[in-house]
Amino acid sequence: MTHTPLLEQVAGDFYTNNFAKNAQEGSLILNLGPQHPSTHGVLRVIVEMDGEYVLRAEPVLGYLHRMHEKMAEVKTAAQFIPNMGRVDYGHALGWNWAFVGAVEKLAGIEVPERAEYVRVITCELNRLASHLLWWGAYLLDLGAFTPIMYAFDDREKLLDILQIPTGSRLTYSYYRIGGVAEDLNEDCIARIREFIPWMRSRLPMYKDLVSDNIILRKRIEGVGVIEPEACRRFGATGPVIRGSGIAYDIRRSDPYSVYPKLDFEIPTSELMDARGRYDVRIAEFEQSLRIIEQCLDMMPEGEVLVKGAPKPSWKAPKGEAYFAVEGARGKIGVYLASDGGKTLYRTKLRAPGFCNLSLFAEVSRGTILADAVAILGSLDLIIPEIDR
Amino acid sequence: MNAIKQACKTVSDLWSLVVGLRVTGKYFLEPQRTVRYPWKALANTDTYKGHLELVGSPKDPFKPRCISCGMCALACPSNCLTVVKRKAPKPTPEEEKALAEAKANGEKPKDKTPKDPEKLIYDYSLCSLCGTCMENCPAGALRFSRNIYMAGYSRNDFLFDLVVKLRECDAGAPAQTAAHAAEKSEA
Amino acid sequence: MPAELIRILIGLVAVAVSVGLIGLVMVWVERKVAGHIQRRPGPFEVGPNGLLQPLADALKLVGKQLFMPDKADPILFWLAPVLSFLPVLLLFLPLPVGDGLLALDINLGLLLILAFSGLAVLSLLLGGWASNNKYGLLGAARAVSQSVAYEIPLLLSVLAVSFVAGSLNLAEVVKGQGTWPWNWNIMTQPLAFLIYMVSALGETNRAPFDLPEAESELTAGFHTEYSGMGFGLFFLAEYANMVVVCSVATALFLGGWHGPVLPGPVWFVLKVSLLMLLMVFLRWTYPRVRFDQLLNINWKWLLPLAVLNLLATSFFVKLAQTW
Amino acid sequence: MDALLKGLAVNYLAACDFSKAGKSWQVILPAASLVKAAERLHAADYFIEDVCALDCEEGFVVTYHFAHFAIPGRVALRVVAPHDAPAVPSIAGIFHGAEWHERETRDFHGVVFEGNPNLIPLLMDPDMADCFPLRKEPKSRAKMRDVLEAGQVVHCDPAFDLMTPAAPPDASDAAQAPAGDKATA
Repeated sequence: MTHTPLLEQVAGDFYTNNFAKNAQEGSLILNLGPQHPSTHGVLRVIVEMDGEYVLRAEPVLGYLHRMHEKMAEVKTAAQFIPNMGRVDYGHALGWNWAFVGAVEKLAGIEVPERAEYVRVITCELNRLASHLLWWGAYLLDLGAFTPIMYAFDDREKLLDILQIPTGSRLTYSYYRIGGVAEDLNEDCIARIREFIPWMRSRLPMYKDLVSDNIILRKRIEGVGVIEPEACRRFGATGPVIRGSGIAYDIRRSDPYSVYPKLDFEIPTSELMDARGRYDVRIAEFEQSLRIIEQCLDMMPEGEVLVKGAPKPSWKAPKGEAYFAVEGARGKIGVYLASDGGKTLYRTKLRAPGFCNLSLFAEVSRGTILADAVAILGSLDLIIPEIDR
Repeated sequence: MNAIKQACKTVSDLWSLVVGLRVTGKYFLEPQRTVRYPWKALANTDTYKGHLELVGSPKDPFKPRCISCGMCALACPSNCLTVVKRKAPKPTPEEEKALAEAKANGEKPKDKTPKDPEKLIYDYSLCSLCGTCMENCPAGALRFSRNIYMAGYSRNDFLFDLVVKLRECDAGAPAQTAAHAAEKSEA
Repeated sequence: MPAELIRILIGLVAVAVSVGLIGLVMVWVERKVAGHIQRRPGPFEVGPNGLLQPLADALKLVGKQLFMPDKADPILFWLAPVLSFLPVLLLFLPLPVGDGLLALDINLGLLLILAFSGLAVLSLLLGGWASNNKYGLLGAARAVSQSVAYEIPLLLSVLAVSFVAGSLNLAEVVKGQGTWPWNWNIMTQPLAFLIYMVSALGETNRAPFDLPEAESELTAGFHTEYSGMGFGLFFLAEYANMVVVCSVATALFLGGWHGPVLPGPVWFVLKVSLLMLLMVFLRWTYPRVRFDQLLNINWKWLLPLAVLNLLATSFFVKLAQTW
Repeated sequence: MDALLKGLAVNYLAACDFSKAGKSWQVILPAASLVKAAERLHAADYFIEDVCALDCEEGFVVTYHFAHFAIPGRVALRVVAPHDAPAVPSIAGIFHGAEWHERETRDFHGVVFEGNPNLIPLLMDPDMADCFPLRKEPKSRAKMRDVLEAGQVVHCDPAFDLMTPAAPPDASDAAQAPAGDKATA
């Protein structure tokens, strides 16, 4: 197969040319994205293809890069919290928590117990919303249009609930250093209690419509096998690594907040493929519901914000802190270093999606294009989080 | 034996397709979940926190509680607030006389400048609705409005003076204002 | 024969009008059904219950600028949508809507339909190739291998029915069936019906077999670069093809115009609509199959089954004749 | 950790309180022994969390965070790269995931990772590849000992004085005064 004049390469950009340097004779270089239906935003993947087969793939990032880490250098710690809601629109509260948790660790601030419960409840609700979004979008990647509507039907309820304390629906900035901004009111708690059985009643429908469907099973079984060893080399976390059979969950391994008091399981799957990751996320619905249920029962009365919580003019003490939480996509880590100045000296955001996506080049090699899309979706990418 | 198993599996696999059709068929017949906005009202707008607004003082709902201290502008992560303080009013001759008298007596002159701001310029296009300004306001003079219908044709439509907004909005819905004011004063 | 010619001409005009109309109605039905499946109303702003929405869409498509990518082949690029739509008109001619109500009464009607429906894939290939787009090219390649593969079981299943009926004339096949469902060919040829329907989905590029235009992989496949009426014609041809395969299925398996009480054409339209509704439901329920699976389904399942079915049918037909 | 890094040239090794600083070990290495240390961590089943750099007065402190699936805690490997020619060997050959983190660090701080298979801009625009947004003004740089958690010193190379607190007069032989180091935290 030779290049025909009709398909002659037009001069590409820096990345295409850099990628094309190692291309095989007669292969087709295809840019998936930055505008492509299955890249969930503005991810761009350059793939070298031989017919339908992917020989090589290279994700190109940076289309949504906002340099949050630089912004952290010009804002004080308390002023930086709104940025955290914008890093990952899927699981904004996870990022909220990672940042305020890191600052609390740095300054040694104790959070009131009720606030811890409120954080767990809202964070888990947000995780459910994130998984629902992933579920719908993933099936859209696989060509099923209807599930996303059912998922959004449920997600809408969640967003309505989260809107009560936070006031927003997507980019929350709800946690504060030393607690949360507002307590959950009666109405909110009642609606959460209503939501739990509702969500449970929906899960069998998800199973019937999608999980058991033979077409879906054939699409994701055996696709994108990630060995635990590869997970380790790439630093993958979250459902990706649990889908590879490693029960690694920050909520259990580096427990924070009130998670040690709660009774929940860490779903894993030995399948290591897209199916394994799918199963893990579906199983996490039930676990999150369990956590929320227990928290509602155990939640004590009291303050939700510590007395003398840091104001925007507050200066963080000297030192460094690293705090990680389990986000919907994996380990969200925030590393802070402070020299005692007005702003933090260095803020490093560890995005789970970033590490998970770096696996893609390796996993997609030799698969066919449709599988590459299925793998990309199974990693659960949120581009703003990857690009930060 | 193996072949029978295989056949059974194939049948059950194909049956999963029928199950899927049953689910969509069921929902096809069920009522829709869509709210036909804007013909019907949405149920979740009352907990929404929209752009900032000033809280009227308990006595006069058109006069903000704000004391022009500027804490909100200082606290704002995105610098979207600007407080313009009132200039001291030009003293009338009597007042001037009184002032001079007071000075002569060695008393400190009382500041007659009204505390409420001349202007409170708010750039909604920069605001991230984090609520830091409200939390740092010593007078409790700021709150989120529930206005979900904020729309405009240009960036400048989102740059407005909250003091003016307070008057306008109150003029538009006096009854609601009274209710708001009452509610606030109770709080 | 001027009478015959006039009949064909009238038939052509009627077909052209009804194809346009069916296209519009089908767009509305598809969106409405999809909406209700997804628990939303679908189009409802334009006209009563959104009935005029497809018309508005069509007007919008017509009004759009015809746009061709740089370095595309202009002749082939514009030929492709026309070529996809024109043969469809011919396909309607031998379809018997009622007793004697058909434009072209020839003995090889079935053959004509099968032959001309094969042309459709050529237009997809042209469109994908000529648009100088990598997605288009991939889509075109998929379309060709898919259509070529699925044509075979389609043909074999149709053949089984015509063996039983002893004719390639659709009207004759329908006449061989009776009023009640147990008199229809589906009772004697259930497997052929199943194979036919699956292959028909593959032939018309309908989900879950819409690989050539799989939008999550190939953005829009062969019609990535088409806008305005170029896209509109592809779109219309897809729906027209759907109507053709469903009509043929009705005539071959579901007793055509036969049915109690109501007049023949009404029954015919009713049965066709039911099949179309089924196709719409399938689209909005299932994920898309992968390309290698698509071919596997065909070569490993449909084709052997169709061949077996054909052999068994011919055996029984022969047995019946000798007795 | 001590046993794990046995035989490697290590400048500074300190145990930290995981619940306070979020890491259990902090190791400052000369650039030459970084790859070997990474190999040993890999052999001990650690996984890479992230790579980041800190612009301090003494140079860029390139920090590699590692964690373990079974053992709670976090190990921070640190290499100090001088400002004038910041270069650190790449560990992308051992932890493949480090490739992207290293590219990101190059984008932000301009630290060159020698041996990275594909050291092209990752998050920054290739047209502005020479603009390093997280480099600080020389006057706003802080000293390493002011920013980094000192921890409980286990081992400190006598020649290495970047982490020793400036205040106590006996700072020169910090190796013998591990208790005093804690005061900087």
